[in-house]
Amino acid sequence: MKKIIFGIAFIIFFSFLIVSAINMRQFGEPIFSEMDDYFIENAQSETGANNVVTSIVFDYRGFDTLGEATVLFAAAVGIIALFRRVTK
Amino acid sequence: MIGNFPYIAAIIFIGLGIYTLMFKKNLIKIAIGVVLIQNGVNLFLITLGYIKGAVAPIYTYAPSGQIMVLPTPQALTLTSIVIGIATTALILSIAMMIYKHYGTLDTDQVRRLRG
Amino acid sequence: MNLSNHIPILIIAIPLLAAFLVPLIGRINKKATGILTTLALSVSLILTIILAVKILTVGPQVYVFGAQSPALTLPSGLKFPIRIMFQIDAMGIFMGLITAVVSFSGAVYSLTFMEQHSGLDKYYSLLLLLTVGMFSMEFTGDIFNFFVFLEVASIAAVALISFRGVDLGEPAEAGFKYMVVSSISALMVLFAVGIFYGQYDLLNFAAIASVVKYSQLDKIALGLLVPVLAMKAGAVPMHMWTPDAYSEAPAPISMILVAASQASLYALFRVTFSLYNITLNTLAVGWIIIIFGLLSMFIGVTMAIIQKDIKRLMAYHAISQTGYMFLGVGVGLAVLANPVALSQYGITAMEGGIFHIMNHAMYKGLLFLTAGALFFRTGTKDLNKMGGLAHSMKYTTIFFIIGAAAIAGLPPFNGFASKLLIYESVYRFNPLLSIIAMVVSILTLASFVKVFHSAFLGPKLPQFREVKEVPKSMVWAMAILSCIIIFFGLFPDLIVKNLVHPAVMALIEQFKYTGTVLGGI
Amino acid sequence: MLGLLETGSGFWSAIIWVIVVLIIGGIVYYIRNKGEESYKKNTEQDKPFISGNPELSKEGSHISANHIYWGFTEALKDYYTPLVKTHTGNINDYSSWIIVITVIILIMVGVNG
Amino acid sequence: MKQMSRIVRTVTNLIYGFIIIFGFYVILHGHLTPGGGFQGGAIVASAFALLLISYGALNTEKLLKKDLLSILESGGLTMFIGTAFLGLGITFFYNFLANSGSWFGDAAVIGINPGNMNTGGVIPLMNIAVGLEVLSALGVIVLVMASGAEFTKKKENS
Repeated sequence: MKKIIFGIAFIIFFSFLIVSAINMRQFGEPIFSEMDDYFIENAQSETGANNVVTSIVFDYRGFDTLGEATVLFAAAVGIIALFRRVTK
Repeated sequence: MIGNFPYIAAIIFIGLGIYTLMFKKNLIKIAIGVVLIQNGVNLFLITLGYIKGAVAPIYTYAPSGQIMVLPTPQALTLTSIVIGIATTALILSIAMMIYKHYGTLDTDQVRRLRG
Repeated sequence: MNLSNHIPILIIAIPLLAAFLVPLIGRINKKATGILTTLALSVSLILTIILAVKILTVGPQVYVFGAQSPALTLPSGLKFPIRIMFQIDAMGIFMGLITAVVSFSGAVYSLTFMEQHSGLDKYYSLLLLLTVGMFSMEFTGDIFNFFVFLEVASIAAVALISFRGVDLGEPAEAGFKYMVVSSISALMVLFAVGIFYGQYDLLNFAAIASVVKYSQLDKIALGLLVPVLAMKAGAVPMHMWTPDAYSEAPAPISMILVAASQASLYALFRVTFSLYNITLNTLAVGWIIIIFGLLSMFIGVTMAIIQKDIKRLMAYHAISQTGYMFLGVGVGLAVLANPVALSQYGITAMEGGIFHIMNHAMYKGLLFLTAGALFFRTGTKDLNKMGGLAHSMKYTTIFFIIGAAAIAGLPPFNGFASKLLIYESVYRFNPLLSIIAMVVSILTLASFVKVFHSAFLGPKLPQFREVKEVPKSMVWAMAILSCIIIFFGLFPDLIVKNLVHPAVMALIEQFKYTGTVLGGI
Repeated sequence: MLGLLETGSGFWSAIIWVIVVLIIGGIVYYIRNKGEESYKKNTEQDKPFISGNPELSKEGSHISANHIYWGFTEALKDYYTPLVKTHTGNINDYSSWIIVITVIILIMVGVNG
Repeated sequence: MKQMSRIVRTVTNLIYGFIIIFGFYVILHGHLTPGGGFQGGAIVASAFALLLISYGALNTEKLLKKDLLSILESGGLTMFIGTAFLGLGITFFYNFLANSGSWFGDAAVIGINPGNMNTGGVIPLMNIAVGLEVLSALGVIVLVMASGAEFTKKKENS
């Protein structure tokens, strides 16, 4: 009984996601791209890096990168704490 | 419609992951489901950045006179991939701990906390 | 360089730097880690208070990372921001104050509570990371950055919940469950980010809010964001992870997890009020949130009455108190499109809900700390095994009475003030809701009478002969929260007028939120 | 006045409440003092009168948490039994409930949103 | 886990140094070519994983010290956030070295160019810091999980 309800819910959820994929703009033809055009034009002159992706990762969105490094650090610390030797 | 097939492929990844989370009874399989959802969402993000016939947004020895794909989704996907690695590692090690203490990975037995 | 412009980032960066340094220092001296943690959190608490004064007097603050100047949101000739920015208005700093106070007292409490555990440097590092994640979730103005720090908070919280998983099974199980549900929520948030990016090529809350059209895709994004954020806040029927996580975590972490779930609640309000304001069908979404509130209140409290584990009982009460916030703010959202009703009772209801967030963080934190004190001395969380502890733990008893009276809404404590605001305003929206809320409050009192009787009253049991009062730092941590509770209870008007009302206005007036970034006010 | 909270349709002031409680407490204390004078401590006047039965030991008289509100839970049994059964600590159910609620909200928002 | 056959170990001895060198190349050229701190760090960590599966956890722990790796991890992150702090004269994460003429301060040739190592401002520094952090974090994760597996197995046998 419960399984049937969950199955129906899953199917409806999946169809909603498919609807979102169909309503999304055409693949490969972005409508708005001001932000990315700005990056592609000015990244070299502002940050001096040839690799636009790296200049976004470390300069324009540097705080995200800090958070991402923090996530990795948190996971490593958590795993070390999880497998620590217990010395009461 | 058919032009949006890449999005639908990403959505199918997400759906498979959700199905695994809902109906699979093994903790390792549940971790695999989480990874599937992550890959689907990353695929969705990276697909949003593509432009037909464009090259990678890197100026070093780039082919001249070509437009470049949108760089932001690549940065976002890089971030979320690393986050996914961290999440997966933590889930798997906690599953190892559960196996050490419970001696099983079946979700029907790993439910001492209920009620 | 003028540091006063950099306060918003210093609040985040100082605990973050301390979190990176704590494992190094732990190799030299174990004791120093706790001291360093407390120091860093006290610094960020002071900076948060300074920033709060600045925001409530001057206005919303913006901090752009890596720009020419901290307030330069729009580079030359652009109509939208391109860099990550912190955008802190009255609502954000309201949540920031809660986070700062709760995490500081949690660190003080941990100084002696966690003494006999191993791996303390990891514990303090994760505690700081959890605090940093909550702060950034509340301050950020960038939707992808919100996702990143949601994950930071989730992973730190999971590692802390399963911290005792080395020698016990249940903490690992609770950590696994919390990890799975929080990954689902974070990934759904990321999918919504993808939807917004694909439509508008924007990642900034305010910029999206200025162009959002409530198309089919926006509806799907809303329908993905609301339930997952409500789930992180512990709304019934997606609340099952809450008792597991809260009851298995160490007591200070349970207290901080309450604040972490409220950060997700804040994000839910931010999405509904600031992202799509009146573009969405406010009545439908408002009723969704109200129904969440009713279910959470009633099922939470009725499940709490039959619990045997003291921390599980308090966790179910956390769910039922979250229901009050959903109710108050949901009523405000339901009448958002109707200025008359909004000015008559909508704003009051939202004031009650928002004020209840802070009250709940304070007294539920205090109650979790008292439960931790009982566990610290008796070594059990089972109410059947306790009894007669009031003879030997005087301070803890007093603090527990204060917390229980506050959560049950007894005057003159702070719970009464916010619940009164909710009752009177919700009654004018729909009398039935208000009556249910009062019944839930009565049941809350009943279940805490049960806890008080079975844990504190009664004769001094033989197995607790040598039980004595908990050490100083734990008493101090509990005393801080009790003083805040009593102050809020005696002078609720100060808080409502100076903190809560600006926060509510910051939620309602969307044009100010967007105008802070895009100009135009 | 300080401590006066306007609630839209009335006001609430904890200060006044505390003052009133103090006044009433004083009155109660006064009345209590006018009570029976012939009471003496540590006499049989202290002993509870349980219809002649001997007073049972203190440890035995402690009621543990299981027995509190037994009648309440017993009366609401047909409400509690399914509710507790719903709380299976099974992680599949946790994620499935999230999906179910997400679907309901998507339908509500999509239909009349 | 047990150590694998002689063939695998010989091939590992041959190539894992090259993998590590390639990882550091990817880290250092992050601002010019595809890649960066995260990718390069992941490549180096994959070399550690290769060592692990071919030699077994207990032997690998003799080569790679967990304490050293975790110190490296904290150090890399501290260097990263410190580089961000140095920009605090203007704003947090301000790229104060770009086009300044000092280290990594050359202005990049606008448009398509062969690339100059000495550009990018703080980006190369952050690449190095993040690279150190990622390689040590992933290495620690892999090592600790492997030794934890040994630990749990011992638990079952006893």
